[in-house]
Amino acid sequence: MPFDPSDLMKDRLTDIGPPKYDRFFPPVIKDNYGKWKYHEILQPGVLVHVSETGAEVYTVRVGACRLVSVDLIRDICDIADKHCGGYVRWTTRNNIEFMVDDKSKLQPLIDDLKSRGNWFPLGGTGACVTNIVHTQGWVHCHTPAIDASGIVKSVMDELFDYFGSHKLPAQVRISLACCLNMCGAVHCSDIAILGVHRKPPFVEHERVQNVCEIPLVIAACPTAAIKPKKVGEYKSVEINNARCMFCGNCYTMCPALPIANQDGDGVALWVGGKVSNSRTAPKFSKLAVPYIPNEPPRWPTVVQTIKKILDTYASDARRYERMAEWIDRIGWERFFEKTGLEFRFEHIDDYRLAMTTWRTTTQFKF
Amino acid sequence: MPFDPSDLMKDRLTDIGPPKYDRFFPPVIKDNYGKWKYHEILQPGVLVHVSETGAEVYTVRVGACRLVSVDLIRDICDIADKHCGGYVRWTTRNNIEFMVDDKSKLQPLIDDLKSRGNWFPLGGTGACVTNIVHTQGWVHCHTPAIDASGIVKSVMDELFDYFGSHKLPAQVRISLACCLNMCGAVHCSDIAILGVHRKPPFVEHERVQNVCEIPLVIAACPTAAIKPKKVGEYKSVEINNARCMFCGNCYTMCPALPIANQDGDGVALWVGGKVSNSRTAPKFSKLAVPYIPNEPPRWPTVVQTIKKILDTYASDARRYERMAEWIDRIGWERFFEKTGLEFRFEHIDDYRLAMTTWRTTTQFKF
Amino acid sequence: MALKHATPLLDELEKGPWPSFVADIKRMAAKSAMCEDLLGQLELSYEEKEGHWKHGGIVGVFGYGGGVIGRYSDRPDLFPKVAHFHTLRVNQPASKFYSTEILRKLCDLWEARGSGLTNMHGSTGDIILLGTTTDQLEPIFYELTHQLGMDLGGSGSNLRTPSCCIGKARCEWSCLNTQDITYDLTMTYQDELHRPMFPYKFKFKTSGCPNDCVAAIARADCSIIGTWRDKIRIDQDAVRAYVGGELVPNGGAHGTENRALDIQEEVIRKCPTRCMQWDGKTLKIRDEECTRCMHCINVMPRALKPGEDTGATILVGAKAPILEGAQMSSVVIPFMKMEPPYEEFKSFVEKMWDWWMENGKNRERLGELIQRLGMKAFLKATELQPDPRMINTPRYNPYIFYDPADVPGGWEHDAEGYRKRHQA
Amino acid sequence: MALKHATPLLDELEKGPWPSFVADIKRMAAKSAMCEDLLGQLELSYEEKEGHWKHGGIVGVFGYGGGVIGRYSDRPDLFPKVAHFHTLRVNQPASKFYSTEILRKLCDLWEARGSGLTNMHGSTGDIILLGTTTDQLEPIFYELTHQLGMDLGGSGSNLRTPSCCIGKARCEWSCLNTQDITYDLTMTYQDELHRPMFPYKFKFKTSGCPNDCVAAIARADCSIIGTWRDKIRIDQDAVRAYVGGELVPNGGAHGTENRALDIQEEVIRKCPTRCMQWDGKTLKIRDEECTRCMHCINVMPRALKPGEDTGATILVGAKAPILEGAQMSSVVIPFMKMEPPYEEFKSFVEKMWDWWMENGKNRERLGELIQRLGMKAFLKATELQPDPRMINTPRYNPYIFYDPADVPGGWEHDAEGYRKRHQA
Ligand code: SRM
Ligand code: SRM
Ligand code: SRM
Ligand code: SRM
Ligand code: SF4
Ligand code: SF4
Ligand code: SF4
Ligand code: SF4
Ligand code: SF4
Ligand code: SF4
Ligand code: SF4
Ligand code: SF4
Repeated sequence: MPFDPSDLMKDRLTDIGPPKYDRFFPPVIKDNYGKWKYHEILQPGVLVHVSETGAEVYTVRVGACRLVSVDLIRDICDIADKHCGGYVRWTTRNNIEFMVDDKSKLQPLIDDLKSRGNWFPLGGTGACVTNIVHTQGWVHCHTPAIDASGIVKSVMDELFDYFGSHKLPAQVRISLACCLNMCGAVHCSDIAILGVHRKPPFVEHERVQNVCEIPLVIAACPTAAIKPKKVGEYKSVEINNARCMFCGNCYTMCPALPIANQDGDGVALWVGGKVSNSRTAPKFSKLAVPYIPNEPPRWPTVVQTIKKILDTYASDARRYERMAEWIDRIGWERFFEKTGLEFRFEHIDDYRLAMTTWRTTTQFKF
Repeated sequence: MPFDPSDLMKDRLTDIGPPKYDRFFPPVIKDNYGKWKYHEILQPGVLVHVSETGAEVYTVRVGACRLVSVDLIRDICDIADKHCGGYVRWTTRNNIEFMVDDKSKLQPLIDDLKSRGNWFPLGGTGACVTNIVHTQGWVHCHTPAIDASGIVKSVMDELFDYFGSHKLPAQVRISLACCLNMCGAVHCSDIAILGVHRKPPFVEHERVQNVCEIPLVIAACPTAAIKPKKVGEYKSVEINNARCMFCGNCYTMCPALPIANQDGDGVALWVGGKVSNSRTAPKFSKLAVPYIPNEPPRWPTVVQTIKKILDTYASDARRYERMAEWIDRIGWERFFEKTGLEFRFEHIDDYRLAMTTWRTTTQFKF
Repeated sequence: MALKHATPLLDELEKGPWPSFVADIKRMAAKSAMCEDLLGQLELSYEEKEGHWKHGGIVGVFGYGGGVIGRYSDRPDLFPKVAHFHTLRVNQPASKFYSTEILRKLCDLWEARGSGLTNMHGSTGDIILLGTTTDQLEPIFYELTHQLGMDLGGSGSNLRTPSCCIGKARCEWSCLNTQDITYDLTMTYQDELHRPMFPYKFKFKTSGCPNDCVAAIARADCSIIGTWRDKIRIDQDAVRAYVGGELVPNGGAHGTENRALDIQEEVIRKCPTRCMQWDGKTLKIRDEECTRCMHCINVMPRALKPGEDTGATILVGAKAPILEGAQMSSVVIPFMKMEPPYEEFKSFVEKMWDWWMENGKNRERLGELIQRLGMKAFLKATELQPDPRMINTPRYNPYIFYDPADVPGGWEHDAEGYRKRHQA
Repeated sequence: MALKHATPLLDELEKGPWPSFVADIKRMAAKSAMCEDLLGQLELSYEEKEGHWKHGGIVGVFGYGGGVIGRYSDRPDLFPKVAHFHTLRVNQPASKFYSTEILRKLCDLWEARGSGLTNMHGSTGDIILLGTTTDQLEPIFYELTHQLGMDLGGSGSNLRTPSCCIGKARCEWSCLNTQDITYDLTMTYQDELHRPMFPYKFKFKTSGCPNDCVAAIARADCSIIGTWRDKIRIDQDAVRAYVGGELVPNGGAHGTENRALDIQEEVIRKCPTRCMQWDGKTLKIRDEECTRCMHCINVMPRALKPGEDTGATILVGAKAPILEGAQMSSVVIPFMKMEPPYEEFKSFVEKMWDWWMENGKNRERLGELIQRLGMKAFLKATELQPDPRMINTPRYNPYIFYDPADVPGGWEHDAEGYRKRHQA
């Protein structure tokens, strides 16, 4: 029965939830669920997992934009139909995985992928730079300080070699979030690209009382920089600029407090976060570069700075050392020295837990 | 000219400062200032320092109460006159050091010290429990939750063997402070003994306005638990007991808020602090036992608990491992298991920086 | 075919070896006016270095409080086709396996009723259908449920779409059935997912082992991470084969060429607890000291395996920085068996939610509430006992909120008795 | 001779091998009624488990705002001789060397005019004269200055008595003339020491090397710790002698018997930066990686020595927990040469004090003010440049207070231009 716009409740289905996961498992996955014995990376982007039953599954992982058209998905379906029995999956970092259950099917799949221009680059496995987790940017969100997809594209073009190889000391996870809300969970990434504002919001006094709930706006400010204020006839608010740290939270609550600004906005870079519990505990990313201006379309300074950090790491870190572990070993003073990045006031924390970040020991390197 | 009570200003000397340090240097110290080449501990409590000039100074370190009478100081002077050319010094941890400039003078000095009952026990060097840094307690202060000297005496009696030997994995620094003001700087000690209150102050409404400055009292409370309150005719204050964490700061400002209480007060024990930068950075002491009742005159539970912690450490830690370093290696879960101490809600931080102390990793031991 | 708006800046992003979203959108733009205007607006943003979207109004499907993000252009004069450009979040199947059949249906639906652009996937895990108009929302929902058997995911102050790593489906290390946990929670809590009832958003993420391939510890209010409490299983022959250079270390992650593993340097010394020994023939692990960090297993996947007494470590409170700063999740249940129907876990979840709903302020994440009221309050509410595994370090400040129940006479003083003993 | 009060509880503290303060006080009590009553009152505290001292009133010597702590018994009815029991803090000579001559004079003075009880020494470093009456304060001060050439130390909201480790007087590792620094600061800042002018107390402590034997980093608002910036000096023969068992490791601190040093285990692997190598013959240190922790030097005092280009690391902000929780000092000047008259250092100190006095609230320690206003404000006020050596880690929260001077147009927006580009 088709949708009947005049009767919303007719046949209405709600709360059916997602399809059950195993509905879309390829047979080799279903049959060997929980029976996998070991895996091996055969070449960058190509994995084999071997089951206790003797079954094998070959996975080809390819990089992908996260912003994809239905036409591209259809291309993906074509490939999956041709080689993979009609199944495909996405990884937690937005790469695409094509799986085949027999070695003989592997090379034809790879050949097919490689024949399709640069749409399906193999890689994203092992000690590589895998796909960049990112957010909406100027494509869809209302609070971004930067674009997302464009920066990701520019960075991945430059780091392309690292995507399809295992040349790095360990895996390097890069993430991007276009504002301090950090939808990309960039706060625990080896390298994080973050959109930042640098001007306090301005107040459109004539609009505030119409479009915002003033008490909620006031409560939204983490530093209590916002106070109610009467401006002429208007109930409005006032911002203590000196207390503002540009989080944009007030703008999220109130569109009459625009914060975006072509001169103020740009990129901050962060390093040394990790998520895995391997060897060392998960860690937050720390500030590396407080500000780089927006340089569309290809953000060359951002790209080159990341490249410099990555190259320094690649040549200086030891095997298995994640970015964080490398910095822990050499010390922040050496990190700044070796990367040539400037250490500035902004690097010294002055928020809630600041005192836990200061150096309370005479141990440091000259 | 003697003091003339009728004319305070007559001959008045002010701001003359302390005697210049080198006035009291024994000759061997003066002559070899800055020329020392190396030292060696000859036996517990006995050190030799050798100068580039070839000169030597032998130091005999003895334990001492910090609360000393002038008669005892005179005994000390007798010894110093007899053996040390009339010089003596105290260490930063209140031990006494007798120095002689020739090996031949050493044994007579030691013999003399040993002949004087238990007044001058040799020790306090190397991997030992040295003297306990402590504060006033019931002997002089107005805010203590415990006595100081009596607990120190009881603990040192029990740990006496560790004072005059080098049997521990590393040096163990024990400190005591009789209230949260922590005059003993116990916050960075291997083992800290801290006097704690557990009842919020009570308010003597009739007295408050006479003896206290109410705004200062209110400002003194770190948790904003105190509010002004009118009680009958009296301007007074009210305490939100649920917010009180028993710091006693309001009582310091206002004697009409007594906090001491025989049932409430007692001892908390802390472990794993250090000050030196050797190997690892300085560290705060962490809560080991939230509360042990006051048990004068000899605080057996406190003494036995410290003994248990120390013995566990002594048998389990590796050479050079300070208490903190040992716990870092084995983990807090093992610390509580091995010492048999109970892990309680009080151990989980709930103050300002609490979130930085939680376990944000799956790494732990079962 | 020339597009409506010239995009000289965006065109630069068609260059280079990485797949180009611009090239992809342009392809769609040839048949979608929405895509054409989207490109135009994006080009404008590239020129001006400012976004051009307004706050989303409240749009959605009937009876649901989330799943749709409203979005409007602030230049409808220039880009009328994206005047409305709402997003739908479609709940992905756990760990994102698809049949081409369902994907094609989704593509057809979305090409007909939306921009034809998607995110595969959103950061939370949903399939994001990017850009449609208000009038299309109900038809899309109808077709989604009826023809695809799919439903919307979460947004707003409710449960967000749970997600998980690939787990037992293709990973030898998984200690959990991550998909089943995710599916079960999603189905059990459909109401919480679709109808805002919480102070703020709430996320579950499940990883099968401490490698945490879904980054649960960084971004889930409740992180479920697989672990084991018995011994690492060792195949000594395989260990020797690694040392002998017959097997590729780390499953080839550091180069797929055969090379002899320097077991001392690469494994023993990297073990955070130093609980392993290698005498040239046999690898010994003092499992009671092991913190199950996975490193040795990662490096020798054919020799080592997690134990067999598996379950989960439950951690809570992760979130992004708004308002109080970012948090990672903290251990609150060191170990819990996870077998369907997950009663013990759900009973924990419900106690946690009750406490949060009762005490949480508007827009206060669980982690922030725990910060504000203290871990003890959380543990009491969820009936958990304190455990040193919950902390990296016991408190180092002396500001202890002693429980009056433990103090003789509680908070009361005998004021009179005191003044008998002490003159004022 | 029987004392006035029976002290059955205190008598228990005469037992045991450690020196007994009770036995000592009893000895004095035989000739001092103050000591008798002190024992009596202390016994009462032991019975009741509560102290018996009242808040100190404001007592002192003329023209000084500190140096005396007032103290009154709350049971003068029972213990009249300690009805007043004030304390004097006498500024110790740096590192606490004494001639017996001066000590005997002090004893005589104090037996005549006080209880005859002292603390050798107070936690800050002063000689504490424990217990006298108000009328004795001026005579004591007069005799102290005239006959002993000594002066009072600090108390209240002023500079407190500086103190230091034994340093070059008897320690081979000292990179500073700790006594001279301490003496010079004490003399230069007599006014600040004696007349309250600060928001709260302020402490200097000086240690000659990073072993920090005066615990400066834990308890001084300004901690001066000796260090060097060239290379550790190595005597390779002596290293070999340690390894060969000819020299006692760690100067005997771990047992005075000769034993061969396991240099790998005891030194190389304990080095926090792993910057040392030992090939069986020669010890190599990559000094540029060394963090000067002292461990290797401590373990091989006859083989290793600090470098020759010595100076101090300056750290600020340590304090006990009242109010904001305890702090350790933080590095603000990684390296500074320390030569008399210490002009550079004093100019730093004065800038620091000016800032604190201008901005500090009543009872706000320097460390708390830095917490409240931020390290940047402190560094700006003291004209120091940011340096990664000041931090353990750069900020991990994105809440950056950008300097408007760095932003084109500062904090201003072109509101009109914005609304031309963006419709509301
Ligand atoms: C496919 C995927 C899971 C999924 O459900 O989609 C996955 C799959 C595997 N991960 Fe992962 N990980 C995946 C995201 C992650 C993440 C999450 C993230 O990056 O957002 C992490 C945490 C990253 C972090 O710490 O910041 C992650 C940390 C690991 C680690 C730990 C590495 C370390 O030393 O820290 C391993 C072990 C290893 O690589 O040796 C691992 C190992 C593996 C193994 C070998 C597991 C197995 O036996 O199959 C899989 C192939 C590894 C490879 O690609 O080299 N996986 N892995 C994810 C692929 C993402 C991608 O497309 O690039
Ligand atoms: C005499 C004294 C300095 C003074 O000015 O009075 C002193 C003197 C020496 N210290 Fe110390 N330290 C003295 C208090 C300290 C303190 C401060 C404290 O405890 O309050 C510390 C920091 C303690 C901490 O970290 O909590 C301290 C940490 C050290 C260390 C570092 C040990 C470590 O591994 O952490 C060494 C090096 C060593 O012992 O190998 C050291 C080494 C030394 C040497 C060997 C220095 C030398 O070459 O002469 C001296 C004799 C050591 C011994 O007693 O075994 N000294 N030493 C202090 C004696 C106190 C006492 O009576 O017990
Ligand atoms: C679409 C998505 C980004 C993406 O491109 O992938 C997204 C987009 C938005 N997020 Fe998010 N968040 C998305 C995943 C996340 C994540 C990652 C995750 O879930 O794993 C986080 C970090 C983890 C967390 O929950 O803390 C995240 C943390 C936030 C926050 C900060 C919350 C906080 O407590 O710190 C906000 C601000 C807010 O809630 O007001 C936010 C708010 C928003 C809003 C609704 C903007 C707003 O202020 O109202 C964005 C709508 C964008 C749009 O126009 O479509 N979003 N957001 C992700 C959801 C897709 C999906 O359902 O799969
Ligand atoms: C006498 C002495 C303890 C001792 O027995 O050694 C002492 C005794 C008192 N201290 Fe202290 N402090 C003493 C060294 C310390 C130290 C250690 C140090 O200086 O190295 C500290 C910790 C370091 C620091 O400065 O933070 C210390 C931290 C405090 C505090 C907490 C200050 C804070 O900011 O956290 C207070 C409370 C206050 O100032 O209100 C305090 C307050 C007090 C008062 C004045 C009580 C009060 O609340 O007014 C005590 C008077 C006791 C009495 O009746 O004589 N005392 N006080 C020490 C001074 C002797 C001397 O001059 O040599
Ligand atoms: S990070 Fe900020 S701008 Fe980007 S999608 Fe999330 S809320 Fe929007
Ligand atoms: S941007 Fe953030 S800090 Fe600034 S006023 Fe708005 S809410 Fe406050
Ligand atoms: S620690 Fe407390 S009770 Fe003890 S001397 Fe210091 S202020 Fe007084
Ligand atoms: S004891 Fe401390 S926390 Fe309690 S009311 Fe007094 S000042 Fe506040
Ligand atoms: S988290 Fe563990 S179980 Fe899940 S995919 Fe990663 S390695 Fe496998
Ligand atoms: S899992 Fe980690 S902690 Fe356990 S033995 Fe392996 S490397 Fe060591
Ligand atoms: S701090 Fe250093 S210089 Fe001073 S006494 Fe201790 S070891 Fe010697
Ligand atoms: S001083 Fe410390 S860091 Fe430097 S070489 Fe010696 S042990 Fe290593």
